[in-house]
Amino acid sequence: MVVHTMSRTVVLGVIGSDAHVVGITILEQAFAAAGFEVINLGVQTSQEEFADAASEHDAEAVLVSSLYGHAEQDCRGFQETLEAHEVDAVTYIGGNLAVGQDDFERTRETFQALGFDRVFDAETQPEEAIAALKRDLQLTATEQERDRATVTS
Amino acid sequence: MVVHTMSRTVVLGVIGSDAHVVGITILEQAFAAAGFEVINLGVQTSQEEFADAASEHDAEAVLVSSLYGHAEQDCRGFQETLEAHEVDAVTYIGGNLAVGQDDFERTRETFQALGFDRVFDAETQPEEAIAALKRDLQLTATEQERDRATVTS
Amino acid sequence: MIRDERIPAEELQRIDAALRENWPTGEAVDFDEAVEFHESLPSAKRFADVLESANRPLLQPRAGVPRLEDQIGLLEYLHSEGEADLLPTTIDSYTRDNEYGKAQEGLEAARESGEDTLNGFPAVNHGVDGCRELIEAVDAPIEVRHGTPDARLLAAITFAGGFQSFEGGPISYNIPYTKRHNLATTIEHWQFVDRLAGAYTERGVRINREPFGPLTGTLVPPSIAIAVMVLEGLLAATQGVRSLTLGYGQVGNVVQDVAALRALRSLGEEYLPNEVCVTTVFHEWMGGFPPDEARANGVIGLGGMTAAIARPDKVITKSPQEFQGVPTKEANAAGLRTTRQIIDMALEQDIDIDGIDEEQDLIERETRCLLEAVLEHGDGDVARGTIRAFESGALDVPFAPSDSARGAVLPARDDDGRVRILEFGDLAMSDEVKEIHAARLAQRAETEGRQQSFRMVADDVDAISDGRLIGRPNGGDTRAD
Amino acid sequence: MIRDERIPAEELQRIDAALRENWPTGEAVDFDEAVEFHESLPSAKRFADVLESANRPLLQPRAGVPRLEDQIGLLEYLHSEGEADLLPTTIDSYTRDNEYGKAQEGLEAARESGEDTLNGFPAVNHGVDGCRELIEAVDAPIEVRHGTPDARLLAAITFAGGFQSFEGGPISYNIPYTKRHNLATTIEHWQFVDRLAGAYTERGVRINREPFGPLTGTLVPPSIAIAVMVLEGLLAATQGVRSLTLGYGQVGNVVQDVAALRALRSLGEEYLPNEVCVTTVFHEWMGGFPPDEARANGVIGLGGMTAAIARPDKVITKSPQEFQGVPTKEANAAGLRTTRQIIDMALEQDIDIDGIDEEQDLIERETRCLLEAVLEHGDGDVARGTIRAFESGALDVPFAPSDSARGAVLPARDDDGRVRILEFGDLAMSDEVKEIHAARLAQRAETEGRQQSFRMVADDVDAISDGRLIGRPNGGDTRAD
Repeated sequence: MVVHTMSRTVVLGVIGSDAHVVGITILEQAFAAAGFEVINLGVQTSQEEFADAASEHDAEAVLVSSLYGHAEQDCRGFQETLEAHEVDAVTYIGGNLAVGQDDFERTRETFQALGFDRVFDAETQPEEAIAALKRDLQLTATEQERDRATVTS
Repeated sequence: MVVHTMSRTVVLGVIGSDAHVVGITILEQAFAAAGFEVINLGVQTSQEEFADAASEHDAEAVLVSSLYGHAEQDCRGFQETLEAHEVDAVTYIGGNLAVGQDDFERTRETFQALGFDRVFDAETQPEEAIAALKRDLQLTATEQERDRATVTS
Repeated sequence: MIRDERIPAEELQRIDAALRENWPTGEAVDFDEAVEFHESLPSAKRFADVLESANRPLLQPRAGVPRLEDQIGLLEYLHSEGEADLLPTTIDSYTRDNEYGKAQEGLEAARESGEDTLNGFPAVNHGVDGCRELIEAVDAPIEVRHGTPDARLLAAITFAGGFQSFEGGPISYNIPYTKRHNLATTIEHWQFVDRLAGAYTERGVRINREPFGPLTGTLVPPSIAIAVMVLEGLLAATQGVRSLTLGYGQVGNVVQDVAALRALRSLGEEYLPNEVCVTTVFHEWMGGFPPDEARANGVIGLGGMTAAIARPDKVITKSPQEFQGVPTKEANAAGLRTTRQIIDMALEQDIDIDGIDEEQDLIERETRCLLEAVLEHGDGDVARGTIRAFESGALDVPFAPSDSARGAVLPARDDDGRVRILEFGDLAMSDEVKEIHAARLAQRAETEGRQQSFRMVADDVDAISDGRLIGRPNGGDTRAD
Repeated sequence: MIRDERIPAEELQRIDAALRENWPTGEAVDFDEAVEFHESLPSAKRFADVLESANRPLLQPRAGVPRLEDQIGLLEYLHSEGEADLLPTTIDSYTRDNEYGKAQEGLEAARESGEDTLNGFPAVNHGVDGCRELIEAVDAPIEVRHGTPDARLLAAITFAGGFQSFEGGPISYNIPYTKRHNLATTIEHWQFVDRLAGAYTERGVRINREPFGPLTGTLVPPSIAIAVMVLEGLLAATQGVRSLTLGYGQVGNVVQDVAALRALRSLGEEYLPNEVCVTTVFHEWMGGFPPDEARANGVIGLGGMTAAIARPDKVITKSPQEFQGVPTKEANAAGLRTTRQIIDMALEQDIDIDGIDEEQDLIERETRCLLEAVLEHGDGDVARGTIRAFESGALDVPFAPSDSARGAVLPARDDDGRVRILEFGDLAMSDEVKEIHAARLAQRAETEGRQQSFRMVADDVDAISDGRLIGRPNGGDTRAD
């Protein structure tokens, strides 16, 4: 297994016209505490802004949040936008992704079809996303982080 | 106008199986404060007990209270019971006199037909009953009582 | 004359045997077998243990319907959807009057019609097996709540049926509930109930007993309620009860309510023998409720807030439908959750209000006056003292319908909303205490520009249902527009 | 660069004229004629007078629907059935974004379909006459509540339309509401709004202005909210506003909330000119609500209780349907009556909690740190200081979406549930204050056996909707069974 030792940068943001700021703030803190470099684009972030930031900071992951129910229309063409900016990053999306959330599996399929590597619901704890990203980036947890995980889980 | 100056006795009680005690306690206090001799028979008082007490104390008024909705059946034959004990008193009844109190005028007629001189609803303040009794017994209010009435009304 | 002495074992058995003949279901009571049944119950159903080991106020509603399966469903609902910690089984009125025949008719009518033709669960008619089915079906401790002056057969059957907590007492289920029950007789009947609870306790099944603290539920001065709780506790302890939950009904003034609950615990622990484990229960406002669910929730909120500060062991909750009588199960569960939310939000906060110690001190002094008078009246015997003190009016309960009490005491709120005594009658209070009460009420009279009179009492009785704590003239309306 | 100076009269008229061309209804604004209309209103509709002369906390809900007749009906309902003392008119989102064309489409769709196709009342589109129809129809004072960064046209039309109170401010309607509005521009826009209010005030029509105290509504440390209130108050006073209602959103800890409201009043009176009449408004909990009306009533109950102790001049109420968004009018009225009941039951009681003075002292020291830093940043000018302090992070708001704020501050509750600061960023607090916060949070960490981290923040954000005040690990569950 290849272990990355260089600093790993993730870009975070709330897409579209959505102004929910609390979740993204906590996510920023969580990823920073887990040792990532975090570029938090905040709320009301366009596809272009995600792509620009990911390109500029050579990000390994782009994490998109959406809580107001319009994620699908906001994310149409998102992978194409990233490709146009030559961004090659893991992409996650999470939040309240559909207005009626009866069937999360269908929502997951919808967003996977849009090109996202992982899709999370609004109940997901930051630790789950961090653990997933570490696996996807083939990073091992340090002893310290394992300890912290034990305390906070 | 003839003004009575001797002590005037009223008999109070809650008729039937009714155990509502608060109202009758306050009524006792109100009539006592207004200068009446009050015989409070308390809750769950039978027609016989009303008649016995009125006869024994030569009461000028018998005040019947009922709050549990069964007053009509509890009061059937009440006047006959009083007459059998040779009681000649003004009779009032008040409270929640019917289960559905939509039409108080009908309730009033029902109890007037049963022989009550006055019928009051549950919202009646003690002062109203006292004022009515003073009129019916042709008593004039003393100066002191007029003052009190001004303060408490 | 009756004395505060433990019923001898043979006498207990004689009464027990006689009682069983009152109604056919009495036959099934077998003490040794019942002890075994209790021993088979999991720890989560042992009422005394659950209550005494809790680290936050436990919540309990009131609830009772005639049919067994409905009662099981109702309690399961209140446990799951209401998040009740402790459950009740409220007994119907016929059973409270020992009219088991009428209760049977009502139960059969309920079974035929599918309607609740009784206002509670007729436990005597359901018998030992019916009670056990309920206890086994529901996954929480359950208490018998009733209002029965002579609850001997009810106790025999429900204890054998697996209930481990039983509300009531000779004063608290007589004076506020009935007109003609003789107090001496009621004490004798409750000595039996307590002696039976004590017999189970001796065998390791600690039956929890809970004197009914709110009494008439209407502006009861705290010291009167606490005195009655201590007296009933002493009578129960004599018979071998070792788990006692002393009760108190909210008056609505936070300082006085917190002080009263502290005084209740403190005096309970002081007066009762060391081997008795004393806990406390706080009843949310038992007086008249506003005829409006939204305003009723405000009353419940004040109760929850008070409980969070006073931290009693248990809270009996009210529902937003209190005004209209028996609530739906949804409203009952809502009252529980509203109370739970405000308690849990406030419980971890350090809310230390000025003046609680002074008020507690006053309440304790008053209570000691009453308790000393009772002991004097009985030449040291609590049972005789209680009977004689009620006769003389040295002990009294405001708005008591019972012929056994004078009912001469009249309470009223002072300018801060605390319940004081306007008319003492022959209540055994010291002159110093009387002066304090008189001064507080004089202060209110001055604020309101009127004389102290029954008008204040009448206004105070209606005040909370009218939307305020203190019955000020003209409804105290200070609305700006 | 912009300065905290009064807009000259000719400049006011120039902006006013330009604004009117933004939307056709602007034409109808005639200042002198509007003053006459205000003078014709009865005293019961004069917002500032009613609020400032009240002798108990007045209640006000939030409410706005697109059509005029519906808005009249809604407000009349909340006045009669909710017993609201003061009424709101909440403006729709398109109007907040100055998208009057879209608002017009929505209003027309609402008129055609009969459905509420906008989330508020588009006052600009209704115009001066529509607003006056509302003011005349409803028998209580009405405030404009919105969230509009550039509210100049809205103010011009609603003031001319007879509204005498207007919520918002350059910081409180920018930092928590939007991402890209430039703070300097927003200050300039609100200087106009305040100058217009000042112009009416000079003519005897005292327009009440109310900066929005809750800010982001999520664990805002009191000193940050109070500093923003004082700054917006100073900016408004410069423009001639003479009736200012400073706001504060409940954090849920009673001691801290009471202390904060006292500090808000005290600092407001100290910092603002003597000719300004300062009142305070308490917002019931603005964070996440439990997804359950019964539990929501518990949250509202705690808010009402806090209001009864702190006695602000006004309370903005929540409804039990807060979780699901805009409440029905019945739920809105229920929230009002629940609050009214608990306030009126507790208001006359003397509830003096220990530690309020100390907490107030801490809040005042913190607020002074922030205000002094702002004045230093602006070389004595409040407008410039505010802009620069937000740029440097010396002034900051937690969870602010705005690019004009750093958003580096992270709050967390201490072991008593009071909101402290976990991450200060560059917030201008003294070392002494920072040490106090660190010590309080260390104490909580020790209690919970975990390190101080963003986890506490995340847990605290969810705690009240999960049924508790403090976000303890494992939900802090201590249920006994």
